[in-house]
Amino acid sequence: MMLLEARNLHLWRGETHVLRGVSLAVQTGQCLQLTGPNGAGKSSLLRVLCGLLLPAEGQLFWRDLDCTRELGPLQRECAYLGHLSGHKAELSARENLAYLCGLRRRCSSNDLDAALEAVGLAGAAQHRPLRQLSAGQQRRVALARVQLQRSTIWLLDEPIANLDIQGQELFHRLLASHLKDGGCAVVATHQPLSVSESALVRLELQA
Amino acid sequence: MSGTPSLFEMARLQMVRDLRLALRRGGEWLQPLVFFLVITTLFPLTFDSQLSRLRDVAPAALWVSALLSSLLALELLFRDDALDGTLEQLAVSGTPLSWVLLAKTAVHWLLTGLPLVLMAPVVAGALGAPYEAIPGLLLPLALGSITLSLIGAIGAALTLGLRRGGVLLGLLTLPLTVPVMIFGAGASVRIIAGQSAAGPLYLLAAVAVLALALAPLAIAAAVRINVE
Amino acid sequence: MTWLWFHKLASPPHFYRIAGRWLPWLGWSAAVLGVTGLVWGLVLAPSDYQQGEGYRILYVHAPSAWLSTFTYTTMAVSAAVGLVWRMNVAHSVSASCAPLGASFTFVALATGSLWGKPMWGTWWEWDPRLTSELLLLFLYLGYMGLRSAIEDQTRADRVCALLAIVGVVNVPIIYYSVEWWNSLHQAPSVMKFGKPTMPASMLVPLLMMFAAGTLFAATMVLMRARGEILRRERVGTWLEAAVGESVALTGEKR
Amino acid sequence: MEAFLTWLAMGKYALYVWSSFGLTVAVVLLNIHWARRSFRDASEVARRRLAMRRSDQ
Repeated sequence: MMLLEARNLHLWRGETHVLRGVSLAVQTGQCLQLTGPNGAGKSSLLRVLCGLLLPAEGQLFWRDLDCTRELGPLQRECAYLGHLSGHKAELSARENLAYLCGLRRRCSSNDLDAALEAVGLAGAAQHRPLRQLSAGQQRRVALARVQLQRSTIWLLDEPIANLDIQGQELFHRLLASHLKDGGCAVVATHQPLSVSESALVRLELQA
Repeated sequence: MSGTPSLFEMARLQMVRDLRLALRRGGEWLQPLVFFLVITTLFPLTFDSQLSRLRDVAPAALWVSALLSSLLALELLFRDDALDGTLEQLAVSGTPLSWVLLAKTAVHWLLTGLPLVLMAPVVAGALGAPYEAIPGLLLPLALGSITLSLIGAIGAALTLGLRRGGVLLGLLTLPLTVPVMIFGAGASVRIIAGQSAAGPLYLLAAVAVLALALAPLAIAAAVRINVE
Repeated sequence: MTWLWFHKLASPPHFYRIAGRWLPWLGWSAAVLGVTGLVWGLVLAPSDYQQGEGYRILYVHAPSAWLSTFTYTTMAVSAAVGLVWRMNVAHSVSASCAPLGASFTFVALATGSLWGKPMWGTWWEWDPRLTSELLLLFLYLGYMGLRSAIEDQTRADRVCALLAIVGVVNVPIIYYSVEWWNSLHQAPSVMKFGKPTMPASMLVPLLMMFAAGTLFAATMVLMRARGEILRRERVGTWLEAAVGESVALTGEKR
Repeated sequence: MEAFLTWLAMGKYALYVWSSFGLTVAVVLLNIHWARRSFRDASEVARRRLAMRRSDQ
């Protein structure tokens, strides 16, 4: 089933023509890998797909409905992980998650426990302010948030950056189970993704 | 979708989180209140320490100082959340942005507006207002501070992400606060003079209701544009 | 039929061509009306029984005051159209209104003060109309300050459009609150030029000046808007012809 | 000539009336200049963008 489709996206940032007629389609259970040199517009494309950035031209479809102007349906089912984590350093992992996920769907404390343990953050670490966690651990909290939001589509910008080996394995496991449950994803990364060939779609953006 | 939280749960989540953040950041939220005291003490120093004469300038001192202190605190209202990506997540989450940002502005009002309203009568007494008039001053200041927070929040959202937003925030919002200042100070003058302030109070309440209804829409639209 | 007209105007090349064709007509009719209005007002119109010749300042003060609010409303309406239908043409028109509106608000203030000096004996009087004009000037300056503070064109358009809409909602409230505030202090106000019946010889030049002012404003806004459309146009193949033609228009040697 | 002088005097309001009209005319001319300059600058920006696009292809 066709989930996300974009047709002929154009975007300018200042004088540079960042997106030049980009089109893509993502089916259920598929993962689209965005590659391309820095500045080719990978981040901009992701931000357009999640409705943060309005394209100058082009259309977006979610479940075959035109959502270029009315992004509600798409945004309610999408989880976006960009360069900014969206977390507060003064708050603990649990407080951050309870806030960001709680706004979308009710999260009980067991949901929080399960999500944080799944990313290898257990016991006292869950309650310490994020400031005291390492960059890798904070990245895992972000992965926990994406997973806990139970969104149909994941839009991830360099999710594997500053993750150690176990962290990367953890990410591949989370992505695989998400795709298996009928979700889909658009991931901007150069590392290989452990996704079966049938489920992987590639899109190369030129500079 | 039994899972989606009700509006009140969202508001509670947002307010609890913001209050917890403000209290964890130490006395940062106290600064505008001290600023308010500093400004009001300038009036006797620069005008006249004679209480009977100071009474004439007391309403102006109260309202101008309340406005400036409220604006001071507003500049940071959205800045931190913009820098660390929280606004981004809110804009992407599909939750009603104007409602969540209204809750955020309500927290700002609780931390800045309300304390100002509670401190102002005491300050008014120091500025020569007769003691029996002091309780009466609470109502206009409460109504006025709600509108000041909302209009200031529109300014803060519009100047989000600008290098020197502070001055521009003042320039954008001050003309918009003129009705509140006129009706608010008008009511305070009559209260201090012991007359009935029904007229200006009703107008002040009308402006507050208008701001409560329309401001969140402008705030959400401005944040969506500036979070690009 | 009207929807088609609105839709055609939304396309930049179309608006650019139509505005280009209208500009000379608007400009010259504004000039003709303006000159005749001025001459009539200054020379032929009788002097006022109360204020003698001083009232002639009315012929520039009233149109400027009208232009200041008319331009702000146009700015806000085109801003709203631009935001709702995401039309660059509307944003271009809205961006073109601010400098014109601000300068005529300043003229209204200056001529009001110049008119006030002989009447009230002071350069500035907290008269409700003058005070509201002053606040409108602050709104314009705020708008222009915000526009210059944002680099990215599309973002500046949309944020300033929002400010214009918030502003236009507040303008009547500000005007009313200033009137209410004035009723408390009863400042003497000679600006009440709503005389019961203004003789035709006085009224006609005034109406001509209003018309000339509005036509002038339209000319200036459309001229600037055509430029703003070029500045925002990225892909249009019509750009080649337009830019070539503008070279001829502005006589650039390059 | 004499009538012209009395007209010029504007009944002892000459300073105010003439400075008002002078200021208005000045602002009108200033706006015309601004508008033309803004149009010229904008077409310059468009011309530069065209040149850049031609060199890209």
